[in-house]
Order: sequence, then structure tokens, then C-alpha cells
Amino acid sequence: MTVARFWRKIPQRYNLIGTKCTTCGRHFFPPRTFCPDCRRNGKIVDHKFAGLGTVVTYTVIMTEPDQFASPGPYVLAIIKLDEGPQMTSQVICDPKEAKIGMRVKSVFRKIATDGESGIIHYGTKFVPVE
Amino acid sequence: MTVARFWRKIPQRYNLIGTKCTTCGRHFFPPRTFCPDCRRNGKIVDHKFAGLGTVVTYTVIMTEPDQFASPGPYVLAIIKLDEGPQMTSQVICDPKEAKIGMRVKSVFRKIATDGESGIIHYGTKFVPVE
Amino acid sequence: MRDVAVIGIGCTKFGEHWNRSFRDLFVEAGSLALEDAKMSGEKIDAMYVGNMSAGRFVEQEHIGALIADYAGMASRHIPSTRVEAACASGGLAFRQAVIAVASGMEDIVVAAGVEKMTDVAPGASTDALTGAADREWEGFVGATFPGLYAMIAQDYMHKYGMTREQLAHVAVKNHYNGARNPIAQFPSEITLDTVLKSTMVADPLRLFDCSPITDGAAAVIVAPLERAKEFTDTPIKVLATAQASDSIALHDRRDISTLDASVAAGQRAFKMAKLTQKDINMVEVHDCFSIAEICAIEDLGFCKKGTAGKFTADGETALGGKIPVNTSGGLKSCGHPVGATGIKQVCEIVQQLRGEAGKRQVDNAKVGMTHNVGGTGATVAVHILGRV
Amino acid sequence: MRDVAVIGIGCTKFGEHWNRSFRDLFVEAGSLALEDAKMSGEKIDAMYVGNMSAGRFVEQEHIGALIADYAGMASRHIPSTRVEAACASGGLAFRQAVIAVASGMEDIVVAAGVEKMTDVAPGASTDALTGAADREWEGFVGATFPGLYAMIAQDYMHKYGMTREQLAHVAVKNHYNGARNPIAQFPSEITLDTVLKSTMVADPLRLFDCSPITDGAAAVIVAPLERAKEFTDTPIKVLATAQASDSIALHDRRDISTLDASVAAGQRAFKMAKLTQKDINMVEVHDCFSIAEICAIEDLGFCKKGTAGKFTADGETALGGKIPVNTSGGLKSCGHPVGATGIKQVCEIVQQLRGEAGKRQVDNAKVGMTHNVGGTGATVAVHILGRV
Ligand SMILES: [Zn+2]
Ligand SMILES: [Zn+2]
Repeated sequence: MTVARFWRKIPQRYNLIGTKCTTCGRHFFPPRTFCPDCRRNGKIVDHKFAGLGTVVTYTVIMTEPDQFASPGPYVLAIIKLDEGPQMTSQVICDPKEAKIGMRVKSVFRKIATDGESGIIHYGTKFVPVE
Repeated sequence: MTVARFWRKIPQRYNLIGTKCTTCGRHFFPPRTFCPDCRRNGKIVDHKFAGLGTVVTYTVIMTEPDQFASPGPYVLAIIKLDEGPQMTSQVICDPKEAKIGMRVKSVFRKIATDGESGIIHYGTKFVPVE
Repeated sequence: MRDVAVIGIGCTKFGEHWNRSFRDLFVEAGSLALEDAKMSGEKIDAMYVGNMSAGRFVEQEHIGALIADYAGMASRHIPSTRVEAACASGGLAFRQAVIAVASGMEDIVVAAGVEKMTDVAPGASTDALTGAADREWEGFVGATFPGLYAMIAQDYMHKYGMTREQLAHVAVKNHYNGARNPIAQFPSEITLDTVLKSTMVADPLRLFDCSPITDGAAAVIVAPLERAKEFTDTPIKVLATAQASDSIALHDRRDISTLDASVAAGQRAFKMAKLTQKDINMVEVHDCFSIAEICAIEDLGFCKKGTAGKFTADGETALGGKIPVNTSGGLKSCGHPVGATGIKQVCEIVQQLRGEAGKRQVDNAKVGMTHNVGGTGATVAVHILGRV
Repeated sequence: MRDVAVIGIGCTKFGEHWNRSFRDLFVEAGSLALEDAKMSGEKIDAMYVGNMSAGRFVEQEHIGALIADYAGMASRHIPSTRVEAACASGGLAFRQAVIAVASGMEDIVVAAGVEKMTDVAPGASTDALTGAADREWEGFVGATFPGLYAMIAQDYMHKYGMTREQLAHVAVKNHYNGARNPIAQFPSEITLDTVLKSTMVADPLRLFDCSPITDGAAAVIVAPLERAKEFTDTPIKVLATAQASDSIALHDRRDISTLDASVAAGQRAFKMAKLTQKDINMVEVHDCFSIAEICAIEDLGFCKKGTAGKFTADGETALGGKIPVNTSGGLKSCGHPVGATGIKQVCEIVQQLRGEAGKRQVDNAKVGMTHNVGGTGATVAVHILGRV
């Protein structure tokens, strides 16, 4: 991942800033600049998500890509944010405790280290809500 | 360039071993496994080229890619081998002396250093025939 | 539009061809297809080539021209076009070839697929494959391909109660078929235990749920049906070509364990061919992971949603079952050179319809189907082929 | 085959869009094209996307589905296909869209092109572009893209005696035109001196002989001619679509400074349209390097081999000349986001034919041509468009 690309998305990756169509009220994360429902009538504005959601499905990845900053197996999940949209993220928890329907909240964490440049990328992960 | 890919072509790159269609007599370098003239009737065998040829056209490359093992500007040329086929290669000479029609012969030289692995790749370059 | 027929097929052995290059593989498949059609290359009017990621795998783009050149076509200057839709690249190349002939624009067209995956280290090939999903919002947060399909499996098992053993039957059945296919990469039979005791890759998927990294190429030749008899006694008619897209990211789907693009492409194909599921004698589906075959046979309508695990364990998708699935061995046993897979599926169905499938032959095969998926279902190509 | 017309066009500004992603650029171009056709996206039946190397530039393949998704089409599951032929990817996407409509398979089809090149370091983008030539036997021995075109220039100047000044006129003329094009990346006029004193890149080509690295996207909408009036008062008819291939490597060509694929595609296009060179009012040619424009206007038959240098220096290719070439500013001044270029050429010709080209308008423009080259000439797409 090049520096230019990561920096461009810092607000979104760091702060869960997505978008919202004020015409129909639909929320988008990952952000979209075009509402599939309202099309050219859609008015898109930034929207900061609260960071609360529910695990829709998950897996425990055993053979991890080199660059991802997770010690050993890690939990990857699709999370439905309370505002509606679904996103893919890691959940920081004991893999045995991961389950469908689990409530989670977003935290700011190291995501990956770029192999060649050594640049550390941060972003959003999730933790279980007590 | 990965190690697997370079090793596969070592005979060709080191020793100018191309191919020849014994049906029509046409020579191929870079090697081909299929004769465009005889098609499925062509019988393809290996052929070691003598390494003598003539510069068809050339350029002096000023902004070189990082990995190519040439100090400063280098001469890139299309060379017509005496056996018929044309190939692209570097010519080791004073850029000012390069010219179309120049006679050249092949030599074995360092071509490039792979940035990441540090592996040095060797192959064929050309020098002017005195 | 004109009717279109397949008049020749060719396929390399699938596997790790460490001593052969990308272009050598293609030339072999193309030559085999021409030989099969008893045709000389001078008759070819155009080519379409499916390839996913030669840019990453061998640092080469512009694959259409490269392949036409090394197949000896450069001096004839025929149009040669690469199409790409990740693992569905081959299926789309076939579709474009069919459209080109159906339109009347071209007569004799080669549709080919090729992928050379073993020239890079395993980590690099895994990373290249992640380019089939959403790099920015899946790959960058740690999603791998097995991980995405594992989330489909987890969702499916949670909803429908399919057991781990039922899922393993997919791999066992496909290895049984692959052991009867001369081009298969892993032509050996396995047991449920082989799957259930293999290394965990991404829970619940184990190593034997996953298709391998493969080098290989496949080619088919299509022509107007009215001219097909010039070349072959057994032309195979293209009864339908359909293609559908969906969101690039799995998280944006309506339902995680339904591939709506499979549903849409399947329905369009049946409609175009004026046929239903019970007319199909065998189907090649995209089993990049065992769970993908489970979803595919449901999404194409061969069994009800939620029942494919039992259906498979009961042997209904095996040779001799209600609807034999992946008689070639599928991606799992036959191998998965991504760009070539969609073309290989067509080769398999053509062999079945000609009655040339040897020990894996389906009795009295008259109509067959192929189903080729890109990514986690963002592109699906479905074709129906039939005896004339 | 049915007659096909262009009913909408859209193009982003070309340049370095450091703050915008690949998918954002495409969405803008697509929206502009829909707006131009006064059409809602629900009418779109299929998409073809030209893109060279997103795999290398943004580590993303499967571009067809990605773009359909971010254009809001995912839930409609329309077919969306990426085609690739290096710098000719856009031209081939347009051609596939035309064939799809001509065949009757689809009605309303978007042909788009997009490239995001500035997300990687300059060395990496140069290396990715070398994938358009023969990586094994050109790239690996030190050939760069400017180096290959420099060898064409050297051969040409040696054979025909064109002067360095004559060659520089190509860039000066294209910057003059680009200065009149609102989307141009470098919309400033230059002098012969600007070119002749710029840094030497690969003898005899200097920096101002070379097209830049560019981000950008372009989209056009095609439809059956019989339906075009539903959407626009000024449909532009596609009079011919032609494509040709040649050897991937420059050293394997019959003649180093003739692009035989340009000759073949040009002849096929004229034949299909039943027109000759003197019927063409303006042409967009592929000037990735100044020498490429010199070869192009000869290979397409607008002047005799060996005379294009003088022809250009005499102003015959300028606005008001015998045959205005690259009124958009060409790749040189307008910019060259490789996958988008072939589509942008169509946008320019459509604007000219509609009389909407502002300060670069060609008087009484009735018929125009586009010429899009992949690599050093291994793929060429030529289209002829005309007022209805
Ligand atoms: Zn909306
Ligand atoms: Zn021969």
C-alpha cells in the first residue's frame, strides 16, 4: 500500500468517517460518493459513525499475510454498524469467544506494517462490548 | 524478475540459444516453440547463434531504470543476427560511437541486480566488432 | 443473432510447470484446440484471452497481443483482446467470443484462458489474488481469499445447520472425479478424514477445502453453427451465455451466503436457452472453496437453499447422482489457473456432450452448464451448451 | 448487425488527482456521461471498462465489477467486463461495447476507461508500463518505453531524413490545441525551444516528446441508432470499428518505423465505413511520443511514408490545416491515463462532430477518426464516427 493511498483515506480509516445520502437517509461505510438508490438525485455528505455494531459473520485466519500486525491467528469479521452499513474488520478477542451476533465497538489500532518501507499503518479494529 | 523465471531461461540468455524450424529453415531468437510460417508442420529444434550481428536501430537511454547494471547512460539497440532474427540488447560502447549499421558481437555480462533480493542476473550484451 | 457452436477444445495439463513459461503454456492449449478442430491457424479471425493477473504474476500486461504473436498470428494482424474479471476471466473471454460470432462481426474465434501462478512466491500469489476482492476495504484490513469464503461458510452453517462433514463431501467427490481426469493437478482420491484432518486455513475452512495454486492454459474455438460441420462431426451448440455483477466487497451483499450474481446469471441463462434445471445433465461450478460449490448448486436452482450439504453427502452431485457436479474434478482436484478455469469448464462440458469423458462420462449427456465466479461473487458467467 | 450511435460522453479533468481514488474518478466520468445523455443509470444494460494495470498501480483487479458497483449498479447485476490491451485498453472497451449493441445482445452500454497512475512512485509506474511491451525479451534487457519509441524515431530519421525540429512541431501543435481544452493536464502553449532544450530522455526523444503520467477517467454511452433520438438530438453514428494486432516486441516487426497494426486497422476501418482519408475532417491519433504521431498519420494514409515531418511543420495537421490531428491536445498535452485515453479520443471526436469543441472546433466537422495504440504497436484500435 503506497503512502499516497493510505494518507488519502486517513479520516475514514482512523475515525470511521463514511458518507450519508441526505435524500434517502442511507448511510455508507466504506464511504461512497454516489447513492445507488437515489443516483444523481442523492446528496452525499460526510458522516461520522458511532462505532457500535454487531458481528454478522466471522472467521479465524490461521495463515496470515506477512504484513498484518496481529500476533498469531486473528479474527476477521463482517460487522453491521448500528447505522446500517456493513464493513470488514478485525475483532480483537480470544478466537474462541468470537461468535455471530456478538456486539462490538470500534478502537484505533495498528493495522499493518508495510514490508518494504517499514511504514506503520493505523486504522479501525473492533473489540467486544462488555 | 523472480528466480524461477530467470533460471528457466538461463541457456537462452547466457549462450544465445534460440530455436530453428527445420521445415522452412527460419531461425528464432528470442526462441519460439511454434513456427508462424509452417505452423503445425514446423519442426522446432534448439539452435545456438554465432553471436554476430548488425545494429538496426538504437538509442541512448539517459534516465535508466534503477536495477539495470549500467554506469550512466547506456546504448540500447535492436540487433539483426546474421542468421536472420532480430533481438533487443545493450551495446557496450561510447554512446557517441553508436550508429545504425554497426557490426557487433555478443559477450556475456551482468545485466541487472534485483532490487529486493540482491540477486545478480547475467546475460548477453554486445560489443562493436573492430 | 447467429447460432454459435464450439468446434474445437484444448487444455494443457494443470499443475506446477516450473520449466515452462506463460507463452509456452498458451501455445500448447491453442495448438491442441486447432488440432481438435482439424483446422489450420490461418482460419482464425479473432481471439479473446482470459487472464487475471499476469501483471502481478509475470509483470506482463497486453496479453492478447502477446498470445496472438506467439501463436504465430502476428503477420495476420487479427484482433486479440484480453478480458479480466479475476477468476471469471475465462468465462468472460468465452462469452465475448460467442458475442463476436453471434453478431456476425467474426466467424472463427478462439477463446482462451491462461494463468502462470507459480513464478512468484506463495505470499505474492496470495496477495495478487486478493486483488479480486476489494483491496481498499477488504484486503487492507487483513481479509484473505480463504478468509472471505470462510465467512460465507460460517454464515451458511449458522443459518442452515450444515455439518462440517457434509461440507467435506464436496472435496471428496471432486477428488474422485479428478482421479479420472488426465489433466488434473491432484488426480488422487481422498477420504473425509483427509479433509477433516488437514491444516486449518481460516475457520471452518481447511486446506482440503481450498483449490490450489496452478499453472495452466485452455482454449476453445467457436464458429457460426451453420459452418460448424466444415470442421467437426460433433459441434456443440451454445444454448445460452449470461453474465452478472454484484458488489465487489462481500460485506455489501444482500445475503452473505447467497451469490446474487449466480442467481441472476443462472436465471438469465435458463431463460435464454428456454430450459430448466431438470434439462441439465451435468454442471461445472466454481468450487474455489468447498463452500462455493454448496452455494453454487443452490443459487443455480439445483436444490433448495440450505439443503446442498445433505444433497452432496447423499451423493446426488456425484457421477450417477441426480445432477453430477464438477465431473472434471472441479477447481479443487483439477486445479485452478484462474484465467484458464472458465475455459476448462467449457472443455469439460464439451467432452461430456461428445461422449469423450472416459471414466468420468455422464450417461446420455445432452445438455451441460458452466458456472464461473470472479472474486467472492462480484462477477458470474453462466453458459449452457448442448448436443446438436 | 445493427447501427450503433454514441449518445453521451463524460470525462474528468486529466492530471494528478492525489486526493481522489480510482473509483471516485470513474464515478465522476460515468455521471457526466449519463447527464450528457439525459439518462438515468437504470437504463444501462452493460458496461465495458478499459484499464491497463490497476493490478500494478493500485493492486486491484476485477475492475469491471468494482466500477459497476461504485456506479450504483450492483443490485441490478448488469454484466461489466474489463478489457486490457495496454494503452489501447480504452479503444478496445469502446469496440466491445459497439459489438455488444450491434449484435442485439444489449441495448444501452457504457464504455469507460480509467487509470490511476500517480499512486505509485515514478519508477514503479515506468516499470508497470514496460508490461505493455515484451517483459522477457525487451524489459529485462533494459528497454524502457521511451527507449523503444526512441529506436523507432532513430530508424525513421535515418531512413527519411526528418529533422529534430520537424519532430518538435508535433508537441508544439498539440500543446496549442491542449491550451484550448478545459480537461487538459498541461494546457499551456510551448515553443520549439521548449521541446529542443528539454531534458534528453532517450536519444533523440526529449522530455517534451513524451506524454506524461496521468490520472483520469472517461466514459461514453452507446445505443442502437434507432433508439438514439430518445436520448439526444445529436447522436453520433459509429461508422466503423476495427482492431489489429502485431508482434508484442518491436524487434519482431517487418519494419521498425511502420506500425503494421495501424495500417491494417486503418484499412479495415475505411473499408467498413466505405470512406477514404479525404472524408475525414479530424483525427485523434495515439501520440504517446511525438514520433508516434508522425508514424500514425502516415500509417493511416493521411500523408505519404517519410513525409509526415514536413507535413506537420507546414501546419497541415494543425487546426485549419488539411487534416487537424489531435485537436484535444493529444496524449502529450491533454495527458495519458492509459486505460482512459481511447475513450477520451471518442469524447473529443463526438464533441467536434456536435460542434461543441469551443476554441478548438474544426469547421463543418462531419466525420472523425480515432486511433489508439497499445505498446509499441502490438494492438491498434481505429474507429470512424459521423454526424447522422
Ligand atoms: Zn439516497
Ligand atoms: Zn517453419
